[in-house]
Amino acid sequence: MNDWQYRLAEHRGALTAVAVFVVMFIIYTANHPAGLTANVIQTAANKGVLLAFVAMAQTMVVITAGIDLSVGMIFLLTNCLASWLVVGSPLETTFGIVVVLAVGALCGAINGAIVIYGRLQPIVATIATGAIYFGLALLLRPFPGGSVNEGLADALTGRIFGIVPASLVALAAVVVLIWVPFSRSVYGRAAYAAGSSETAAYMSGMPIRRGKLLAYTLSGLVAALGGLFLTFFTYTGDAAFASGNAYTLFSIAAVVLGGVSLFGGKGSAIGAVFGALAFRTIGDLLFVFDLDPLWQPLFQGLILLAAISLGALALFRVRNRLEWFL
Amino acid sequence: MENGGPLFRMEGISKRYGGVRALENAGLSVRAGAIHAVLGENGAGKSTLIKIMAGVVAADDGQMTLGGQPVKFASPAAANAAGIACVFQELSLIPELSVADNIVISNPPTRFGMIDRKAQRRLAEEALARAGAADIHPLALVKDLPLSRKQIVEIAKALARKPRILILDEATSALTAADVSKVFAVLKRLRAEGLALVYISHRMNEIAELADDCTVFRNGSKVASYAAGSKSDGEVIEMMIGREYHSVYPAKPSRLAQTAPVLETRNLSWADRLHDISFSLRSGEIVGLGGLDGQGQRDLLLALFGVLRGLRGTILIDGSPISISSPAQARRRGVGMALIPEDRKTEGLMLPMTVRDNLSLASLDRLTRGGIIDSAKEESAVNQMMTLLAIKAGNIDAPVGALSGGNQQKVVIAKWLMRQPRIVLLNDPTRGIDVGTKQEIYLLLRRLADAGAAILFYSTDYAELIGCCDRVLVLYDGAVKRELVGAEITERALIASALNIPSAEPTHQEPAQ
Amino acid sequence: SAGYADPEVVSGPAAEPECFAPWSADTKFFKFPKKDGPYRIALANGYIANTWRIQMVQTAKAYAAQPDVAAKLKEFKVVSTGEDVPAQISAINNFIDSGYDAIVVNAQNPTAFAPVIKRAKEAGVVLVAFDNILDTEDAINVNVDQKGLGQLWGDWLVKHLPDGGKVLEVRGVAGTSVDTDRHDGIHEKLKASGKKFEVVEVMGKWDDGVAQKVTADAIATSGPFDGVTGQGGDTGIVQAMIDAKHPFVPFGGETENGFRKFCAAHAADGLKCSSAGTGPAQVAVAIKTAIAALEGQVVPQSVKLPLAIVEDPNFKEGQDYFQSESDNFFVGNSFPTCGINFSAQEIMKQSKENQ
Amino acid sequence: MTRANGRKPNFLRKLDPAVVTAFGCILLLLVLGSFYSRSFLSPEYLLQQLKVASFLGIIATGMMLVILLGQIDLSVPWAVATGAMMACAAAAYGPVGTALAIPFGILCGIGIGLVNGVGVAYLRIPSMIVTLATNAVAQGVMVVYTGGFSPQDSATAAMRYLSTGALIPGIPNVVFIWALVGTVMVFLLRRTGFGRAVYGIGNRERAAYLSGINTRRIVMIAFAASGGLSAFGGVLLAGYASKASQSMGDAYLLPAIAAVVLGGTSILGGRGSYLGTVAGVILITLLQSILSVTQMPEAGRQIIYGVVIILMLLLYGRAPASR
Ligand SMILES: Nc1ncnc2c1ncn2[C@@H]1O[C@H](COP(=O)(O)OP(=O)(O)OP(=O)(O)O)[C@@H](O)[C@H]1O
Ligand SMILES: Nc1ncnc2c1ncn2[C@@H]1O[C@H](COP(=O)(O)OP(=O)(O)OP(=O)(O)O)[C@@H](O)[C@H]1O
Ligand SMILES: [Mg+2]
Ligand SMILES: [Mg+2]
Repeated sequence: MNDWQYRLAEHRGALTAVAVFVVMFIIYTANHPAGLTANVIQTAANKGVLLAFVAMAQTMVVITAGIDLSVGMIFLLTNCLASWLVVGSPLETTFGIVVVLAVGALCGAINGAIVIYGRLQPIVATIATGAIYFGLALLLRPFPGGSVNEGLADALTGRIFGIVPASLVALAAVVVLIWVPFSRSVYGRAAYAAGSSETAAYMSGMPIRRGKLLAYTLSGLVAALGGLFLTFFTYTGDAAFASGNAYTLFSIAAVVLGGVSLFGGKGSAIGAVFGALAFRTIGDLLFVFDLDPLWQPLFQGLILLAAISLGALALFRVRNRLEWFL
Repeated sequence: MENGGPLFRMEGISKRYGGVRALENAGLSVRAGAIHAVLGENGAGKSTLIKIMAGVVAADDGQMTLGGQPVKFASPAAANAAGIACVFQELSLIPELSVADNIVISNPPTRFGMIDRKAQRRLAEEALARAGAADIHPLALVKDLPLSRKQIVEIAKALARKPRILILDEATSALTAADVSKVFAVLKRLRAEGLALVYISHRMNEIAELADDCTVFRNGSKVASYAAGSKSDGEVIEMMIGREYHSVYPAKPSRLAQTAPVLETRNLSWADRLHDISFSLRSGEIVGLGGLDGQGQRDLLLALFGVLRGLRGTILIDGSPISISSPAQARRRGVGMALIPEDRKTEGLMLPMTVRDNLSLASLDRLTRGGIIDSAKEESAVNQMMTLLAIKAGNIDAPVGALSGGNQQKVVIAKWLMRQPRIVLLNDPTRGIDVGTKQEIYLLLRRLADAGAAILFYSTDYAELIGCCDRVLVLYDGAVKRELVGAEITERALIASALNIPSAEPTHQEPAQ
Repeated sequence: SAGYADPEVVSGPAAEPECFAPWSADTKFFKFPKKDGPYRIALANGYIANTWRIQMVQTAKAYAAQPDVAAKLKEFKVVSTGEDVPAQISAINNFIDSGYDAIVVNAQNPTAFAPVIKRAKEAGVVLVAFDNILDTEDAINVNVDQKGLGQLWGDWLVKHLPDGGKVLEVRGVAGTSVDTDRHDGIHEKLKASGKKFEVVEVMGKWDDGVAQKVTADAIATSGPFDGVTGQGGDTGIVQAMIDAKHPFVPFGGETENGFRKFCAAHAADGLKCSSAGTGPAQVAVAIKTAIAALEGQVVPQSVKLPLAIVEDPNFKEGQDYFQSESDNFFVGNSFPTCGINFSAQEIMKQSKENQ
Repeated sequence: MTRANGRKPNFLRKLDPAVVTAFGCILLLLVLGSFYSRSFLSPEYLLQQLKVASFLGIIATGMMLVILLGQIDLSVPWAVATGAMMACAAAAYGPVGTALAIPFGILCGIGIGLVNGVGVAYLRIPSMIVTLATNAVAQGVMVVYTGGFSPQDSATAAMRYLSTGALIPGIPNVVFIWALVGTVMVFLLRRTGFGRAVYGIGNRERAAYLSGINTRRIVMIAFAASGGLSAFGGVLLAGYASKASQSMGDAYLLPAIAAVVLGGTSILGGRGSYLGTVAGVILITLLQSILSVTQMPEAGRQIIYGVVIILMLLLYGRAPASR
């Protein structure tokens, strides 16, 4: 094998996610009554970007072989907080954004600290912190309301040069400014290594605790970016339990569709972003196929089942049955 | 560099694991420019000692000095920083990362806070070249490499740290002679460059070739330190095991009964790894698989055991063709196959489960009636096996992970013997096992054969093949290149055929078809 | 599809004043520019997986299929987007982009739709919200008086507990405006009575199972109670009372068929009920309003739906409740003033024939 | 040699400190609760909690089986609802339907579990995502079914009897059912080859496979059992509420996971005892109940719920230190 084959193999998961997304999106726009217009893309982008942020947050934890079942609640909590703080003059708005992001990062760091220093299993630890974050969100917004700096919100959910959805640009910026430096840093590598084999990473003298803590913290930060965008998109804060849970579960689906291994150590946030966009497109397909409303949830479920089963095709290439077991 | 005085010294080191005393007032002193061999039975405390040295484990008691200064390592990273690099017995590679990532892992080159991939690649290539493994692609994922290659990468990784003290804990256990000699060349060069090396191995010939100083451990304490060559192998072994020691290998039967083959393969091929393998295996004989590591020996064992898909050719049991598509089928009545797998920690045992649970796992079908375990039957079967193989465990309900490596390996073997298999496949079963235990295993194999079992035995250790086997099939590139019988099995013949070069000694025997 | 002017704000009364009743005296009236039919109308539903919503979607389909309504419709499309608000917003955006004339929405969140309301307005699309309505003056709301409902139940308890007493209040889903409004309504009336009421609150999530469990807990730890009010999951609440052998007491609750069956059966034992609410059929009123608006008729910005109220001792089998139908079925599907009158059987029959 | 140890009764030898602490926490909760109201210690309240806990207990039993394998089952919500709805629906088909209602409901759950099992064991898809997808599919099927067929959704007399009846006065039948399910589970885990295989696979599936265990079949059976038990929980819940409804399973997913883990079962598989799960179930049920009757805003309840779980886990649920 030469270099590019290794590189291709490294990114196979993400590339598959891109391909799945592109195919679905083409089917969607080809059948959309309005066709491929800037509006249609903007609508899809705004919806997709929210899940993309949450999925990116989930990815950071998943690569450490963890799972964050509180990510949807951090998303809600920061949304509720933003609906109080991200208003007013540019200075106040900026301050609000900083506080919201800091709170998100803090939530992530708390998860990380409990998992790393408390040595609790991530899945239960985050079920519990999820309840706490939801409680806080509910304190902030006992019922939906609040407001946001609408100028900023419109700018970030609108279009640049009338064509490019601003939210996509923001997403790309976050990938470039947060994900790429993280994944290429020593700590990012420690997070990957800890996910792949924690003992080996420890014996190799890697800074696994700091790497994992950073991963959890950045995960909270990115979830908060999602919460911020939710506020921009809806102009309000809403502590909706069901919606927080839905985002958590969707983020897991997106991460898997994006080729990130739930066993840790493998995959990238870029794959997860496309996984999220693909997952969202499943929902969009409802528009273009004239389905009986009662059949829609079943249709969505079946497409999801089919999409994840695609991964099983690789099974037929396995010649050594031991490879089934990791 | 301090001349004469020890570079690193540890004294009065004690370490307990719960009730288990791993080290008691142990010590070691290593000097620059020398290779220090540490010997001892399984569980003697060698690994624990070097783990303390490398900052992986904290000692309960004792002092360490480096270049005369007292030191304490809070973590492997701290030991690294002090110039101590370690190749651990349980590999410390990250499976999902590439070879290059792994090699520079503890101190990657960075630019603007991000890892500089070009520089990393360069460093990795250098380190691989130094370890004599320039053929390993730096972008390959570690998990895709065979164990022997992983060990080399592990060595390259240690080298890339430019250590002052390099520790190798059974670092060559999975390597074949060819690889070992490459590694030895590297180690000798490092010694010449003034490094201090600590070398742990159960292979006496390696120690004879490399060591300048030796220290023997038994039961967690130092028994003796001496200059290499000042004691005979016999003396050393007696120090290690604390009793008298006789020839390692049991006598082979002079003449094998020509019974019908129990297992036969015809033109067995798989993917591009196995090519037209045909051989037969009779009851009562021990047939070795030789050759360089990675020439398809493991694949052959797995193929016979029903693990590989898409197998071509025929497998015959007692003369009739049979299809085996899972270990469950391989072990069933009428076939009676058993496989002692390569890696006991991931393929042979459930470390946290008890000795009892592990031992009965392969025989659950026989120990249950209507799905319910017959406890009395289980307990007697388990105790019988513990006695038969002299497994040292506090209690049959102790977790198997708390046994020493050698005893763990015995558990893996015992678990299959419980089924009284007719065909036993062994995948390098003595790797990292001390001489005493090895000897017990050799005896056991011969006893099994005498009792009518047919044994197919892969080993990376030529001496073992020579000592134990009635016949040896030498594999090269997935095909049987040569069959050596009886007196033909010599180190020279093995190496020559392993390298697929025409043997210096002509044989009358046709190579296996 | 763009190019429509804003609705003209006119003075009342509305086209069918009986049906399109204004929310309050200062409610504005809209007159949209008349548009030629037949129309393309979409229903943007959120969550679907409960009986209320399923029944609602079935009713919407049934209404759209009625001959006189069908004649006015070129297309009627329903999409359910789940619990996720942004997905519902995007659905509405997509309907706007696809040129639908009117969009009927059961909003997952009353305040989150400001941007999309703006877009609908710009595109000249008529937006009608019902059930969970929108916090805006720019869309038409078909409104249930949630607080009024709470007041009704509060009054009922005050009337039946002349000396005050201990009341169990089983609330809905925390953080929703419906829950808050109903809760406020109840407490307003209890407080206004001047009598001494002690209220034990638990969250029943409008779900029979949850409500039953928390009621059982409340009875075991804080009971017995002199009166009960439940926002939903009322069948479960009564079931818990029966299980705990709690005496039957006055009850202000919703319109589930199961609840009404209990009320009818145990009225004599003290289960004096006020059962009120608006069933899923309000979707039909919303569609009717949308069509009226498209036809250029005057409609109020905020339509006040009549509550379907049945109080003890007026529970009649076959009219107020249906002994053989599902407990989960929501009764109160007729809005006679709007000419909308679905009986339980009709909705069920419609759906069976559909298969 | 302490072979004699092997003779000690299993439950004594395997008594896990985590389980003991979990039971300690239960007592502590009750004592704290009794400061709020004396009735927290009343037999009626305790029996009532045991009854409510039984539903979670039965569902958590299936979850534990799956977690012991190192997997997870996120399809609980709609497996519960499907079991309940299908059992009630069956009752519409005459006396035969009524008689077969309970097994039919359970069978539907087993069907969902089988899909999960095939996905996990044979297609090697991570359980977290297969079960998420089957949950969505089950929801879809139930929506179609409810809307299209307007099924009967009231529980049969037998279902009601199982949940609310009391064969022995004072003690609800459902508690006995949980005890029965629990006993079978303990027997299965401790005394059968299946149980050994479950622990073996949970520790290292590769080694179990090479030992000749048909690991895929065991995994599939475990998922089927989990689906079946969820559905059975749903059937009983329908009996408790006298009817089935779509959302009845939502409240059981996270508590089931939390209960199993609070009971000392490792989420990574291969380690845990059923007694622990019993403790975990009771803990979660009590905590939810105490929080629901204390008059505090929902936000406060959520926060306390989360904090208490974290504290309890920190008390005894920590992984061993690495060095
Ligand atoms: N983590 C541990 N927990 C409990 N006991 C341990 C642990 N590590 C080592 N021991 C005990 O310490 C003793 C020494 O172990 P050590 O690994 O140092 O032996 P060793 O000489 O390396 O053996 P081998 O030749 O098999 O590698 C063993 O008997 C073992 O029982
Ligand atoms: N986590 C642990 N808990 C208990 N005992 C342990 C642990 N880790 C190691 N040991 C003990 O340490 C001893 C040796 O451990 P180690 O892992 O070094 O064995 P090993 O070096 O693999 O053995 P071998 O050299 O035979 O391969 C064993 O006796 C084992 O019981
Ligand atoms: Mg060792
Ligand atoms: Mg060792």
